[in-house]
Amino acid sequence: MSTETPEQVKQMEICLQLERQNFHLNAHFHAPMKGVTALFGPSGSGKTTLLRCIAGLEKQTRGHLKIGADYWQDDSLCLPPHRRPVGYVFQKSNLFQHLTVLQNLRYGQKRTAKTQRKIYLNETIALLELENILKCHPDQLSGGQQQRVAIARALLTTPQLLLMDEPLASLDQASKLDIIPYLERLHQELSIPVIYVSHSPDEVTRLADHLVLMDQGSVTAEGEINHILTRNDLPLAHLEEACAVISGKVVKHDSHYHLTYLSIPGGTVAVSYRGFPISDTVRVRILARDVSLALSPGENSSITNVLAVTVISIQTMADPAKSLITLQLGSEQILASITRRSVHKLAISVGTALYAHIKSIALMH
Amino acid sequence: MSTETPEQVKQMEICLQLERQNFHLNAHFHAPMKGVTALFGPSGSGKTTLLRCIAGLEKQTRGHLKIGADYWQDDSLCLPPHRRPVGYVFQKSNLFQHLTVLQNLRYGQKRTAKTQRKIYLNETIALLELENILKCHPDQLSGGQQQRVAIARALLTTPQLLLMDEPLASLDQASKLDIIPYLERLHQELSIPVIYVSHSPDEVTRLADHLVLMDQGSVTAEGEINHILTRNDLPLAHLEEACAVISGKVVKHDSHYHLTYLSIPGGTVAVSYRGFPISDTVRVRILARDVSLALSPGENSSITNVLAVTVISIQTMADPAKSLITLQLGSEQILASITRRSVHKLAISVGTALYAHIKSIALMH
Amino acid sequence: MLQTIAEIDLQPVWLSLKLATFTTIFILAAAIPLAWWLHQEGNRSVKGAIGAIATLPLILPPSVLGFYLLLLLGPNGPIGQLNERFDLGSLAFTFEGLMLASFIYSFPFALQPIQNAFQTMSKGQMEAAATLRASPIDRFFTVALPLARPGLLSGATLAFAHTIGEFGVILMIGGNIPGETRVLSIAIYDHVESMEYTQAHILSAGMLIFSFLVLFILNSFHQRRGKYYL
Amino acid sequence: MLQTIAEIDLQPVWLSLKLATFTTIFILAAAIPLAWWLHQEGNRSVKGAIGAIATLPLILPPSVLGFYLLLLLGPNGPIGQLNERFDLGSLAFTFEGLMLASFIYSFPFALQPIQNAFQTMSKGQMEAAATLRASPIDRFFTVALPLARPGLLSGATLAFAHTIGEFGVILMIGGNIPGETRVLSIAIYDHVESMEYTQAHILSAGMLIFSFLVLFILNSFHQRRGKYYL
Amino acid sequence: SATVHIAVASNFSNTIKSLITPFEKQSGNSVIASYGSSGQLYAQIRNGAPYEVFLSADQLRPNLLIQDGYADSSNGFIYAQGQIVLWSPNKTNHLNKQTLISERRDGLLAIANPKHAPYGSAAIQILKQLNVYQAWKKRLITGQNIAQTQQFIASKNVSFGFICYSQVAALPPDEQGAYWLVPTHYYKPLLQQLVILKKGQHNPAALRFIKFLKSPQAQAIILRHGYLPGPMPP
Ligand SMILES: Nc1ncnc2c1ncn2[C@@H]1O[C@H](COP(=O)(O)OP(=O)(O)OP(=O)(O)O)[C@@H](O)[C@H]1O
Ligand SMILES: Nc1ncnc2c1ncn2[C@@H]1O[C@H](COP(=O)(O)OP(=O)(O)OP(=O)(O)O)[C@@H](O)[C@H]1O
Ligand SMILES: [Mg+2]
Ligand SMILES: [Mg+2]
Repeated sequence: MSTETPEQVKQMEICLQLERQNFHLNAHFHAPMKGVTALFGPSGSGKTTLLRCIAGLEKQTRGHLKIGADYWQDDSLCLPPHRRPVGYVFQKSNLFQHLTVLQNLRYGQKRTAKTQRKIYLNETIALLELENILKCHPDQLSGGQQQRVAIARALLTTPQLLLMDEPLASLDQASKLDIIPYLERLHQELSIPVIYVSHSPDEVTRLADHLVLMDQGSVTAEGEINHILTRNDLPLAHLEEACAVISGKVVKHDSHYHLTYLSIPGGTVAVSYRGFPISDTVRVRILARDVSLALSPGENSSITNVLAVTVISIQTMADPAKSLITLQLGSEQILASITRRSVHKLAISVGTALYAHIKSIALMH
Repeated sequence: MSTETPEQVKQMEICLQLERQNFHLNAHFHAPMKGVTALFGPSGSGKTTLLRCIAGLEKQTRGHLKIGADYWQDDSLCLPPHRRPVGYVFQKSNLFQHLTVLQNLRYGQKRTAKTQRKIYLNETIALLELENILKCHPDQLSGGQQQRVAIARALLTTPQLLLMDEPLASLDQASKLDIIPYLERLHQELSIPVIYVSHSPDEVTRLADHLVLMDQGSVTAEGEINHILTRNDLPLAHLEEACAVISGKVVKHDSHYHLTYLSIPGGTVAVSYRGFPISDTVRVRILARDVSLALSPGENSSITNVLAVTVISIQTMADPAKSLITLQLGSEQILASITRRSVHKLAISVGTALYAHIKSIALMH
Repeated sequence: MLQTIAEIDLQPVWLSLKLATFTTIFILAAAIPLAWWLHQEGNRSVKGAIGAIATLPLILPPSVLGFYLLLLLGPNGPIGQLNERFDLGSLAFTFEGLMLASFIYSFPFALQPIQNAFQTMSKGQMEAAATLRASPIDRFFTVALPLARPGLLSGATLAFAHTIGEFGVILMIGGNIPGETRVLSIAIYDHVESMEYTQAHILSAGMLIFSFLVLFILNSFHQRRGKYYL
Repeated sequence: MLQTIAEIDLQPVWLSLKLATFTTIFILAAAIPLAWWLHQEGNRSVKGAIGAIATLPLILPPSVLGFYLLLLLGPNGPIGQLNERFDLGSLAFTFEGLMLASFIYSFPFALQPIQNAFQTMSKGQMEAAATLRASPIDRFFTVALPLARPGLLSGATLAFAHTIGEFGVILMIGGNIPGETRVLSIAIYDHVESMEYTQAHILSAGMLIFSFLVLFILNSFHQRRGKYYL
Repeated sequence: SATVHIAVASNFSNTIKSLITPFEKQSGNSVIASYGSSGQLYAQIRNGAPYEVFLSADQLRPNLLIQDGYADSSNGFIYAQGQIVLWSPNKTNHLNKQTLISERRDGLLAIANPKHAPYGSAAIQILKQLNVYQAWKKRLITGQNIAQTQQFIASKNVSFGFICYSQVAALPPDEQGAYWLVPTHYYKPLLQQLVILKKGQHNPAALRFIKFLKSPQAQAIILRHGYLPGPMPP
């Protein structure tokens, strides 16, 4: 028996290959066994295919796959899909047409040992607002309703690994905002790792701890989320939604203004109140477009969060009017996107010390 | 014959009812015969159903439907779907499984008189990046690829009304950014009106000229986009993506910094360069979260656009840390979302004159 | 043995193939529209009744069915009277009569699989075709039929094979006229009855081998991955 | 007339119903797994061949098929010899023999629609079931079968009806023994042969009416909106 | 009580039913009758059918069975002799040999299959005797057996044809139409033979049944159904 370091047990090792007529999947990466690993890549880059290989749905898959301490696939072994404790939310909902919504939900739950069930029917139904449609058949549901049923159905098996293929794509903003915190809670409280495919940078940065970028069947970059988000040689930093995700510690609550103060590397910031205990570690997202730069800390402005930063690099963006500035903030890096005119006007160059005025900081978890 | 004012001919009159077991659609509104009318509403509110009724796919539909000068449905008449010159992009792609991608694209094109074709095959294929998959069958495509084929197929009939049900939901950001300007161009150059369902406020505000909010089968509000976006009694103003959309006139280009200067009600702003002729009328979107308020115009900041505004109303938002400020900007209204703490700190109240520092303004068309 | 083979009359073989081919074509031509009509929305009970009637010929023993057909076609029967009025000549004991009989008897075997195929077809593609300007008849041919291909193949296979093997009805309505109504199944039966077992064996074996090959090819079509590429 | 009705022997009716019911059950029990197996990936040509063989009995004229079955099952045939060795008793001229013959003859009619049903089933739902912990056999029963319901219904209908109507094979292998192998189709045939037309008409009419009702009900099931609610 | 299982050529089925009733009444035995064509019954007997007595429509098959040891050679005898008629359901028709000679060229003539039905080959013999076979050859409609041939004619799809006299005799008088009972010298006698099969050899009921068939009472019934009694065995 091989002795495994706890480090290894806390990882999933994915090294899978699949040959298709016009497509070659070759995915090789490690991801932590907690939190959300987001797969990000253009249409047709193989994200769905990779999830299918992990779930065991592609018989031709080669390679090996180790989830935590368990081998799911290697040279000699290949668990069939029903023995892999995954919950799979498909890109197309794939609901059972011959069953009602409730029967769909119960399908996987019944097949999970009672002792292993940690996600409960009523709670899930309430959260995903399925009360009124429990007796409907899938062909009587709207697109978003179908997607919510599919999410609930996958969750009710209390999976040890959740595979989600654009689960929120056809949901309205309000539903998304309900479901995302629930998913966050799930992978925190039940420590169910999630592999999450999404085209929405917003969803990804909200949810993900680890990012895997794919292109044409291969992994082009992967790593801790802020590292990948702020690397200006990667496409994410050049999106309109470019952002940084950094950790902070809760230091104070202000119940009057409903604010929570966080200490982050490089200063203290205020965010909308969330009931985390003092000195909890949390993560905040800072969108590049929310960061403006100034030579002075400024006063008399509605901007609450002002932090001292140093310029690390300046890059032009896809939009030639804009520059992407990578800033050192304490031990972390954040991004700012400002006009080139402002870069000139403020004479910003590498090494310049500036004040970042951050219009809005989103607290995540 | 009834004499119609040109105003009426330029409108679509939609007044449709449909009874389903647990659902009652009652949609009544007018929309302009140009530009994009967005349908917005929670999951299950009847958006897809309404599109189906407009396309003539629900036989039980009652009511009347007049598109421009043509009656499609009234008491005595109901055009069958194939006689309604719509292009419908379904929520599920509904591609023909027995045909290749190219054959799918040609299906509708072949059935359109040559003289009416104004959207061309090669151009559409190039734009939607379908070159490499023309010979594939739909079941060999990724989700996003299927969706792009469906869009192309609907467009190639050169429809007189485009119905799009979350057409970009499973597309990556880059594809979206390619397709959205194309759609804008379509409805401008060919003046094809579009009815567009989307859950993405970003897409809606980018594309729409007219907004229809639906809930539980009924229209809860409708009107010109900025009017609906900035009404703080409607849900849109309370979203994280709350914004205003206002018109401006191109006044100057700055080729050095790649900026275009626009005169908008209340001042002049700079946006990323787009090659519009001087004195063209264009629209810009100002997100509430991009607007910060200050007592002074400020200097030494990367923020380029500073405008004088007056506070019209102050509302708390769903997030109690934040306030939604409606601002008068010349003859228009825009929104700002700032912390309640800042409202206090700056002593903002109705009537206060302030400076809006706008971090980013997006030019649309 | 070789001599026996040489002496075997092959005319019934061609006649059977011709009969089965024509019958299958006519059956498909009738079963496809009927199945489609049954599939459309409308009065359920009328459709249920018509569907049931189309299946009924299955239930009667073939030679009894043949007997009733004979009564129908005879000069006193309604069809016979019609024929007489229009001076069309009798159908009994003619190849056309055989086709009519085989048609009636093999029809249900084609109808059922085709009906199923339409029923399991997703509505979405038909709707998409409608919004792409295809008229009902156009989308029937360009979408519904191609999607129903496995069902059509099955229906045609069953109707063809069953017509080849059919015998009781044909015996009754055909009168065993060489070159006109003496089909293969009757020829084999005659050999068995006359204790000419060698000929019976040879014809049966030949028929089985030929049919096996045809069915094998059809089956491979049927199962080919990507069931939609003809 | 009334007296004739009263005199009609109803035993063949029950025998036919019993035969058709048992045969249909056995056919479904065999055709469903076979269709499933044929539907799975694997060696295409082996599967094509087996599918073709299962369809072959269609092609032979029933009484010829019956003749060969007789040769097989009779005391000189291989199966007969086997039976003799193990002292199982002969199958020919027994009800069990009829079941075997009907099984072989009606099998293809059930196989084809069921195979189609599996083929047109969307793969997605089976995959979803797999990720929801359902083993292959579990998802076969809980997903594939319910989704194949229209095909199963069709297959069962065709097999049942065809067994009721079958006659050539049964006459040959069954020997027209009252109470044992004289089923309804043979009884009607006998009446026709003996020129007892009244009895033949009555039995035929009764059979048609009964079958019509059964088929009508089945058809309504079949077509019901929401094809999935049994 | 004892039971005997008999296999009867279908053309004799009506007659045998009239015979079984008195036999069962007299002997207390019961009779199970299976009907089929002689060829079919023959094949079944060779393959283990449970029949004990075989009433064939010809002599060929019983003799083959005896030859191959499936039947007892000692008890067989000719139980009836068939008579062939030219029949038409149309009363006003006048049928005789002239009909066959002078009939217009497009009429059809129904006969049983001459290859294996004895009444079929008898019909051919008659046509040949009358020298009209070539003229009719193309217009012969062959029924698989004599019953089918009768149906062809009764349904008026064919105007007349050769069937068994017993079939006409079984019809109610007003449906008997017109017929020509063909003189026996036009064809080889249609001798219908029965044999006791191996399975019935030791069944007293079987012996009793064939004994009954030889009785004057049975012979009268057979005669009434349109058959001539067979030449009695010693
Ligand atoms: N069943 C199939 N047979 C053959 N090729 C396929 C099949 N499914 C997908 N492909 C091809 O494999 C590639 C990867 O597809 P995949 O569905 O994994 O993409 P994706 O990253 O999920 O894209 P999207 O974001 O559009 O869903 C594509 O080029 C697609 O055309
Ligand atoms: N085929 C159907 N039969 C019966 N009810 C249906 C059917 N399709 C939809 N419904 C019901 O009609 C209502 C409206 O559905 P619709 O699909 O129009 O919603 P939607 O606004 O498009 O939602 P989504 O954003 O989730 O796609 C829903 O309550 C749904 O359950
Ligand atoms: Mg995908
Ligand atoms: Mg919808």
